[in-house]
Amino acid sequence: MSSASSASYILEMKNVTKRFPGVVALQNVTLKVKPGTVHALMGENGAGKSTLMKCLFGIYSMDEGQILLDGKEVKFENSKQALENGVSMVHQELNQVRQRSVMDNIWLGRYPKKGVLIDEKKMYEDTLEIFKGLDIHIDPRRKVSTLSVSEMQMVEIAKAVSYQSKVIVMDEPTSSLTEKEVEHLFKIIGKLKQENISIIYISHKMEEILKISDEVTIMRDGQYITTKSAKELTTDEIIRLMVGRELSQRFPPKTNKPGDVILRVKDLTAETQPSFSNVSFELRKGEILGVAGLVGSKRTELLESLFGLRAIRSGTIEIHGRTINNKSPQEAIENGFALVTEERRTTGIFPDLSVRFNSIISNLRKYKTKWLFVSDSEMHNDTKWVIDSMKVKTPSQKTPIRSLSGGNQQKVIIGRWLLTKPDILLLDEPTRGIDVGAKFEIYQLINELAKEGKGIIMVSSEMPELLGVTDRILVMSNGKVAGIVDTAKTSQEEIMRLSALY
Amino acid sequence: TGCNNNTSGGDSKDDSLPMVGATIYKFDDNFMSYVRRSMEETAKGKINLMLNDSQNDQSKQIEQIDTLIAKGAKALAINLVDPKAAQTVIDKAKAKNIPVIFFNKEPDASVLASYDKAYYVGTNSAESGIIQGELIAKAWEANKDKYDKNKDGKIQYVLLKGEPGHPDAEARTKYSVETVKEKGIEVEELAMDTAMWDATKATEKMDAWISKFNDKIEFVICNNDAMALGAIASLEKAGYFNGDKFIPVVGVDAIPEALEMIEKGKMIGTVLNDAKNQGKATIELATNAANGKDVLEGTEWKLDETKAVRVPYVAITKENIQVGKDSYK
Amino acid sequence: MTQDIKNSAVIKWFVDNVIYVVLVLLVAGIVVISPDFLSITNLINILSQSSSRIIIALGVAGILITAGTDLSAGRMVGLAAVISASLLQAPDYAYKMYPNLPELPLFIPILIAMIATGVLGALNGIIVSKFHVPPFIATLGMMIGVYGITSIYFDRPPYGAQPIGGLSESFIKFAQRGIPVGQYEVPYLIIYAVVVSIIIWVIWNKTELGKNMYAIGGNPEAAKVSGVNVTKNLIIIYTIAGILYGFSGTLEAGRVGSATNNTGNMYELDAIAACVVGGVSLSGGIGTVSGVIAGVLIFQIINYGLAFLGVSPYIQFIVKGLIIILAVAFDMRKHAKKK
Amino acid sequence: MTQDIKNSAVIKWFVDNVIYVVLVLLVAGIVVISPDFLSITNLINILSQSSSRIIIALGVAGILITAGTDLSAGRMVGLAAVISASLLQAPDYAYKMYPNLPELPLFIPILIAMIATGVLGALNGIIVSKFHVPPFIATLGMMIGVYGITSIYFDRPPYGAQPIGGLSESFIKFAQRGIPVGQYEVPYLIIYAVVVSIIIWVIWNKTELGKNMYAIGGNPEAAKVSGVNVTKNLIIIYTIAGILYGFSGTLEAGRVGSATNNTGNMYELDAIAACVVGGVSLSGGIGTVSGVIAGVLIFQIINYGLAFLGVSPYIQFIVKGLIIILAVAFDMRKHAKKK
Ligand SMILES: Nc1ncnc2c1ncn2[C@@H]1O[C@H](COP(=O)(O)OP(=O)(O)OP(=O)(O)O)[C@@H](O)[C@H]1O
Ligand SMILES: Nc1ncnc2c1ncn2[C@@H]1O[C@H](COP(=O)(O)OP(=O)(O)OP(=O)(O)O)[C@@H](O)[C@H]1O
Ligand SMILES: OC[C@H]1O[C@@H](O)[C@H](O)[C@@H](O)[C@H]1O
Ligand SMILES: [Mg+2]
Ligand SMILES: [Mg+2]
Repeated sequence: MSSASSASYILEMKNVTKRFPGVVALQNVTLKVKPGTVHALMGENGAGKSTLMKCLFGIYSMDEGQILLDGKEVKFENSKQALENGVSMVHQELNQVRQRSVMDNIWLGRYPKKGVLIDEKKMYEDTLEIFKGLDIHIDPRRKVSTLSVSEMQMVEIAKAVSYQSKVIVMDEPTSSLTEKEVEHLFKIIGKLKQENISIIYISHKMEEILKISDEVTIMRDGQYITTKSAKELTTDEIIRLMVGRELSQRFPPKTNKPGDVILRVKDLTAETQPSFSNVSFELRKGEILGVAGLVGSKRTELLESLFGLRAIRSGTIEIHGRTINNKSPQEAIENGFALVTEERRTTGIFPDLSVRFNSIISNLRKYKTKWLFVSDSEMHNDTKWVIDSMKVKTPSQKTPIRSLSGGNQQKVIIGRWLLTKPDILLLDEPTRGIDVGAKFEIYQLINELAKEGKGIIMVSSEMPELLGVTDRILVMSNGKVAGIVDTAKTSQEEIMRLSALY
Repeated sequence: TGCNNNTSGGDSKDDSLPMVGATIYKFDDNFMSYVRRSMEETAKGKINLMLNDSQNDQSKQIEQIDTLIAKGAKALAINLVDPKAAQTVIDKAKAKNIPVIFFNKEPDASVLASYDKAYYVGTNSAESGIIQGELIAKAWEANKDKYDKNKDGKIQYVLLKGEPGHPDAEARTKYSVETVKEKGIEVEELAMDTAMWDATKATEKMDAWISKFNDKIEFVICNNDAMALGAIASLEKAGYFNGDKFIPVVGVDAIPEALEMIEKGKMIGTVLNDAKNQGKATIELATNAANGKDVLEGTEWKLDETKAVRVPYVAITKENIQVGKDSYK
Repeated sequence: MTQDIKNSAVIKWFVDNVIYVVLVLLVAGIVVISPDFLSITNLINILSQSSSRIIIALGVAGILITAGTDLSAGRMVGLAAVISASLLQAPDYAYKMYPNLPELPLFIPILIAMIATGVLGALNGIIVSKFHVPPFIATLGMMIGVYGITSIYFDRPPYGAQPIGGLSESFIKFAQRGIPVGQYEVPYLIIYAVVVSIIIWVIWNKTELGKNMYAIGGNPEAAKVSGVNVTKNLIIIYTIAGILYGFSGTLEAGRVGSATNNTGNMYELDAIAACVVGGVSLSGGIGTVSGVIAGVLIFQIINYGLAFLGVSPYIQFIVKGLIIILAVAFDMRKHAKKK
Repeated sequence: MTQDIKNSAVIKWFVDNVIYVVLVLLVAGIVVISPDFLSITNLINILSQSSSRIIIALGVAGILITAGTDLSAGRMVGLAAVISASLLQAPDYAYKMYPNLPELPLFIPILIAMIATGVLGALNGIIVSKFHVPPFIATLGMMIGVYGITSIYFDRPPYGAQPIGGLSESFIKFAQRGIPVGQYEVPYLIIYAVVVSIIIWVIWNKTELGKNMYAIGGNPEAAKVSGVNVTKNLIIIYTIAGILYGFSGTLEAGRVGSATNNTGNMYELDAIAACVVGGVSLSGGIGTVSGVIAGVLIFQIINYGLAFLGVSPYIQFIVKGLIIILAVAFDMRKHAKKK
């Protein structure tokens, strides 16, 4: 790497080291970002990307290292200073005050005032203005808790952009966005570049990286590996640098053979409308059924209803020809279902509890000994399986899951449900925030489950993933089934067309 | 064991003097705070008095007694929270052969009798009710034409009760009304409710009653003076004690503020709980006990057949108000 | 169809405002049993009894909205009551705490009391935000400690631990009188409560401090990463609460005409309960001024109503417990149904 | 380098176990002031005084771990105390509540008391989990209501509202005696507390119920999705708490030798405080049996120690408030430093 003069960089982070009890999260990491560029930061789950950005943003204080912003040394004590000095951030974990309105969230920490009072009118109008500039259509007065996850993410992006910073950090901004919104985000990024704003972009979606970034920095195990121009790189090259070895394919070969029907859903309509209606489909033994659709197409609600979390107004669900009615998750689990939910933070992890606890909680029945006590050794073994088979990066089984990286948390949640050996596995955006290497392992595990004759339904907004691992794809559009296509015979275009059908 | 040199001292503490451990059932009880003051006064230079606040919790008191015994107290002066817990206290003291002076709250006579080194100093709860009843009856007879608003010859009263289950509250409620009846006066209870010894709660209950009964109320009987003061605040708001709108209010304790009310004519009487002498007698007996002497040695007190020193209650009205005032001198 | 929408709007209104419905039902219930409950006098009584409680509850509510709690509220009320009463005894009263103190203008002792509790409130805020002590413990410690302080102040020569009474005429007027309106008198207390409520409403809804308060309670991480100075805001919120307790304490002393070190004992429990009944979330981020007021009124109507009906004391406890649970259970139906 | 690692391990141990360090420091502090504090008698006193509090605190702690709370604990203790005392009066005692009741075997009244509070605990659980009433309100209602019930039971003919005393010899033995060990006697109370602690430890750590308890408190939504029957588990946890209060109530009656409707008043506050000091999180999901025990011991040592030192009662309040805050502030340092 050529050593350029400071002035040619808007941001330089040099020799940053950060230790947590039991882990060295960053060791002598360097990051140099040029003005008006998109700089991708790549690395496996737990490589230290988020930690590096949190050091920049004043959330963590680094143990060693130096940060130069626009050539001047800075050390932000808190986020306020970072924001005031032209650094803003879209956080990997959504950081919103859900009980409050969209505009209250956007202006939090810098409310416009008239005298001592807040100028609500200006707040409203400015929010509309920002949204208009970014082509976002959300009522600024809506409560954040009523937004869908993707809408929340768009609001976060809008907020970060609205600071008019010199550097905007985006830590997995697209993890909950569909293709269409991702396109939208890229347009926004393009505009920002023209305004000479730099973007540090973190993502595990390979396709995105080469499409939008100018430079790529790669990290591995808390260490800096290299920085290259995006033009010099290929996807395979990036993966090799990230994982430290060749990964010839992105998807494991499909070896599962769909058999008889195990799940038959007929005319299913949700109790509280608007939601999905008249959904019918079948799932076969050993089949992986993808579910595609735009945001708000009610894929999540469909899965939640199958799992007994939402009430059903009409329609039937049969497994093995027997009509069932999952009134609660317990019943669903007894009927052989499992659900990996979309929102890891709200419905997935037990943040303060250990990795072990988070791994085994859905499978307790299995550990009961004749004394009604749960067996520690079995729990230990199963947790070990989760950690090993999905390569979870954690200091120990006893570590609270909150201190794992986002992707590693997600792996534990998936592991939790794989342990229950379900007949029907429902996955809602399961690979959100998971690195390519780990995705491969997960696909492989899903594949194996299918081979054992289980049925799998996988909601995903990542088109390549749907096309790469499923057998058929059900496309939802505005709460209705727009069509069910054969993966082998379909194309991205056809799915997009169906998604927009209603 | 013996007394130690290293205790942190309060004012009246001198480690060379014998230690007497005392518990007060509740430090913020107005009445007991006078007893406490008198105890401290009396103790000066005679004993090392260790005072404990039992915070109205008998378990806590039992624990404090354990502590006092462990600390080497030579005698105990105990203001029980719950009079029936006396046996437990005696068991503990007896095991170490420590004399106990109970005061203010009376244990069962049989329990007191079970330990030759146990004594009692105080009144009995019933008496305050009886004296309050007599006071009511006397005032009624003297002012019937004024007090008996509906001229039916009966006292229409409301009663503000202390904490339900509290021995004083129960006894006063029962005996004050019973005594009035025994004097041949007919009564009618309009309302009775607990205000938990508390002035604020008393004001609020009284507000509701005035609104409900209006001029029907002919007497306000309170288990203690604090509640009487609360009731008076409410009555004043409703225009009483201004011109000739009047209602008789009685309490118990004779706290200074109540004496002031009596002087101003806003209260017709109260019952003096003689704090000074209760405190004095308690400490004098305890001092003798701690020094291994006969408890009455050199004192003016007499024990009755139940090994109790009785300090009488006194009715206080405008006529003898000085008696009340003197007790605070 | 339009009918449907109308219906559902009405239902939604009801569901969102259950707490006010509960309030009305409660009054209706009492009136059915005893029609003479419906009188201006009772209304005035209930409102004026609620006044100082509303002021306390609004202080506590601000803290609850930050996901904190304040157990020291009642004891602070007691401290302020004792301070203000001791400085506002009538010059000719025989048992004055400061026998030689001349009659002070009303506002000085009230200000002193409010400053004292305001400082202690700030201390709560500092302990919570700077030393990261959970609010429950910080304010528990404060509750115990303040009681000690109040007691020491209270139990002093020349007259020792006796209710501080004989308050000056001006003080009594300030807390017990009112503005004549027709044949009735609207107590000043009610006016104070209205004024305080309006000020607090403005703070919560129209100022940065208010919005930050909700944000801190709703998601402290989000507040922090958005550049909110959590420490500073918390200290201010606890200080405001302290000041409100102080003001309320002076009202309590004046209202009853005396104060002891036990004044205000356990008020925090009533205040927190009223807030929760009024829809303030103990996990933070949610609460409105009108809800808090409704919560206090519900409690006070229960208290007053049961006394007015002459329900026997023990039964009162049982009925009160039941009503509290039922009112909230009813209110919770809006969240209860499966999505 | 190895030295470094060793050092940091030692520091880590200290940081993780600050609460035990606080415990030791506290004792050390008292001993410095008064060396004779260090005696077997004092140790036994403190442990036996802590025993019934530990049992209550363990009940409350289970509920706190589910992110709930229980304000009714103290009043339940009172109910159990009154029930058991009334059924265990000595046959020859003059003021028996049931003059004709023969002497019952000890376990029957204790069982009855535990069933009564167990049922009320279950009711708490049902109100919280089925009717979605916030635990604060549900148990506040219960606290008030139970006091009413206890008072009605207590204030009855033939003798009316009188402390229930004259307990039978066997009952007194059960709660006041112990096993002689050398020249000392290890009170049964301590043994009961140890047994209960072990049972609770097993439940929390070795059973499905225990895991579910942590899950519900750690993230109720996630628990539901993970197939935990939240309703059922909550009801069981509240029931267990009720049973523990019941047992503790009988111990209180026996220990004191009498019971009134006021027995147990405010014990919940002490219990919750001890839990929090012992590291139980009020937002749920976190807590250990040993932490709870340490928390209770800290409180008891403060109480006992201050009384033993002869600190004047008002000052005791101030010192106690300070120590509580300082102990926890010290403990919080592990989270405080910027990450
Ligand atoms: N607060 C914390 N306490 C302890 N360890 C932490 C903490 N935050 C992060 N770590 C550790 O630091 C390492 C880097 O985590 P980081 O979140 O930066 O990874 P990442 O590259 O962003 O991964 P992902 O792609 O999964 O988001 C991980 O091993 C993680 O366990
Ligand atoms: N109006 C709303 N009020 C409350 N929650 C909502 C609302 N709309 C959507 N949600 C929540 O947002 C989530 C996503 O909803 P939905 O099923 O409509 O989207 P989706 O098609 O699954 O899209 P995605 O793939 O982005 O999750 C669901 O968990 C739902 O509960
Ligand atoms: O328990 C408190 C009560 O104790 C009584 O003895 C006293 O007369 C009352 O005024 C009240 O203080
Ligand atoms: Mg990350
Ligand atoms: Mg979804």
